[in-house]
Amino acid sequence: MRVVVQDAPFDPGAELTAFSAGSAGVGAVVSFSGIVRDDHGDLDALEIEHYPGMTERALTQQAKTAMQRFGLADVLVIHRYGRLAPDEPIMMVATAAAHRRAAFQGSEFMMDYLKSRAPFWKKEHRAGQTEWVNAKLSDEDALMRWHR
Amino acid sequence: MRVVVQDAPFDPGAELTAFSAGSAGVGAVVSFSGIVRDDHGDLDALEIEHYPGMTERALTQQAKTAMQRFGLADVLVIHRYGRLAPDEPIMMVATAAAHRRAAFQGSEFMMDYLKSRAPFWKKEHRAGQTEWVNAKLSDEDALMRWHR
Amino acid sequence: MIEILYFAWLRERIGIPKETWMTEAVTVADLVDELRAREERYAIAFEDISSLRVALDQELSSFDAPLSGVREVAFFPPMTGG
Amino acid sequence: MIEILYFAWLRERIGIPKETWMTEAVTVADLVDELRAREERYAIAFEDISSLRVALDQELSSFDAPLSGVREVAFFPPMTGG
Repeated sequence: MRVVVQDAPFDPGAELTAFSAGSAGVGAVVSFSGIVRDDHGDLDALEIEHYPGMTERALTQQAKTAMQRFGLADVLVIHRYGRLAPDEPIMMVATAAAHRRAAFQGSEFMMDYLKSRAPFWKKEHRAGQTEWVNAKLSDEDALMRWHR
Repeated sequence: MRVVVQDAPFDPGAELTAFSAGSAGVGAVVSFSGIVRDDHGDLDALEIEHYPGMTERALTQQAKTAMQRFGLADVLVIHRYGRLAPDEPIMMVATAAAHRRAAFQGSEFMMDYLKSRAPFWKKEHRAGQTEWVNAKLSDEDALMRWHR
Repeated sequence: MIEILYFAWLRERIGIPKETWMTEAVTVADLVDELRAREERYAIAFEDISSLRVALDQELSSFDAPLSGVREVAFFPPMTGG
Repeated sequence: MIEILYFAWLRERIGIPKETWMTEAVTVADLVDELRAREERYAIAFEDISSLRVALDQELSSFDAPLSGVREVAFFPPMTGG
């Protein structure tokens, strides 16, 4: 299990290669990467604030929960903070398991959690203006489906 | 959209990097890779037979269906045939979309399809013996959930 | 004249990957009956068609489908890709 | 004495990322009342606590939770990671 919170850029493909190499014996690896989108062509940067200490703690705890709940062989979480440009990767999650269903579910579970329970906040910079991104109700709903 | 059926090995991480670079403007990329498992420590090789012509055709058709159904920006499918060693990647699927749910669903849909509708057959080589892998009822069930 | 292809254990049981066959069969099931009548290895291979799948001109189809206009018929066990 | 942390727009409205505060508050809600009474920027920032979240010693918690034994309280808007 590996949880990384960093301001430096990273390459999801290279991380996937390293993660897979470290997961001998598994049959299925799923990865998710989230990328800075510029829907209106006017985004200068996405700024990500986080809560040092709590972030690592919360992500580690959730990765452990995912490992146990879905019987995963391994979990990787990388999340950036600081100032990011459009098309840069923001974060990635990868899960390794014997079978595909567990790997998919583990990654979706991690993502739904990350979106609304890990202490990150996004601020958009557009044409000299800044605006905090609002939490989406749909993200809260997505998380609720895991509560049995 | 890219569909590749090949006997040569491939690196899912490198393919993910190339796929992501080609998908500017998307917010979410999901990848799945399937790897040769050796559960009992006695697998010499996994042999994969396919139906040249129909394979490419079936995968391309399904990738188009996935693009449309889930509003994907891009889909990648790579599937090997021939003789593979334990821990070698068998295949991968990657999907790019604006949001995570579509990217996850697109990849799961492609995988469920691939497992029981694309013309591939696996044969296990163990200690000089060979055995064709039986189709799993659970794979058929997995596919059925997409039939609305 | 149609081209018939066999895959996986069906190919192994019949002993060839493909052959050309002159047929009067109206449906896939009729063609299977013709093949079964040829030789025992066909009769054995096609004993239980519920464990087999068929593709007509590279599209998955069913055993009651008509053969009219079809050039390539493929028989194989359930697929195990991915 | 507890450490209070603010994040995102809450941090910007209050104007500082953290501060140490001497409190007699029994619950988080009591602490919020104390802060609101200090200065208008606090009153405005904490106007609607339904739009805020709280963590006690780096664990998500709720506004009716007791503060006893807590060293670090963090207030912030709903999270938007991923």
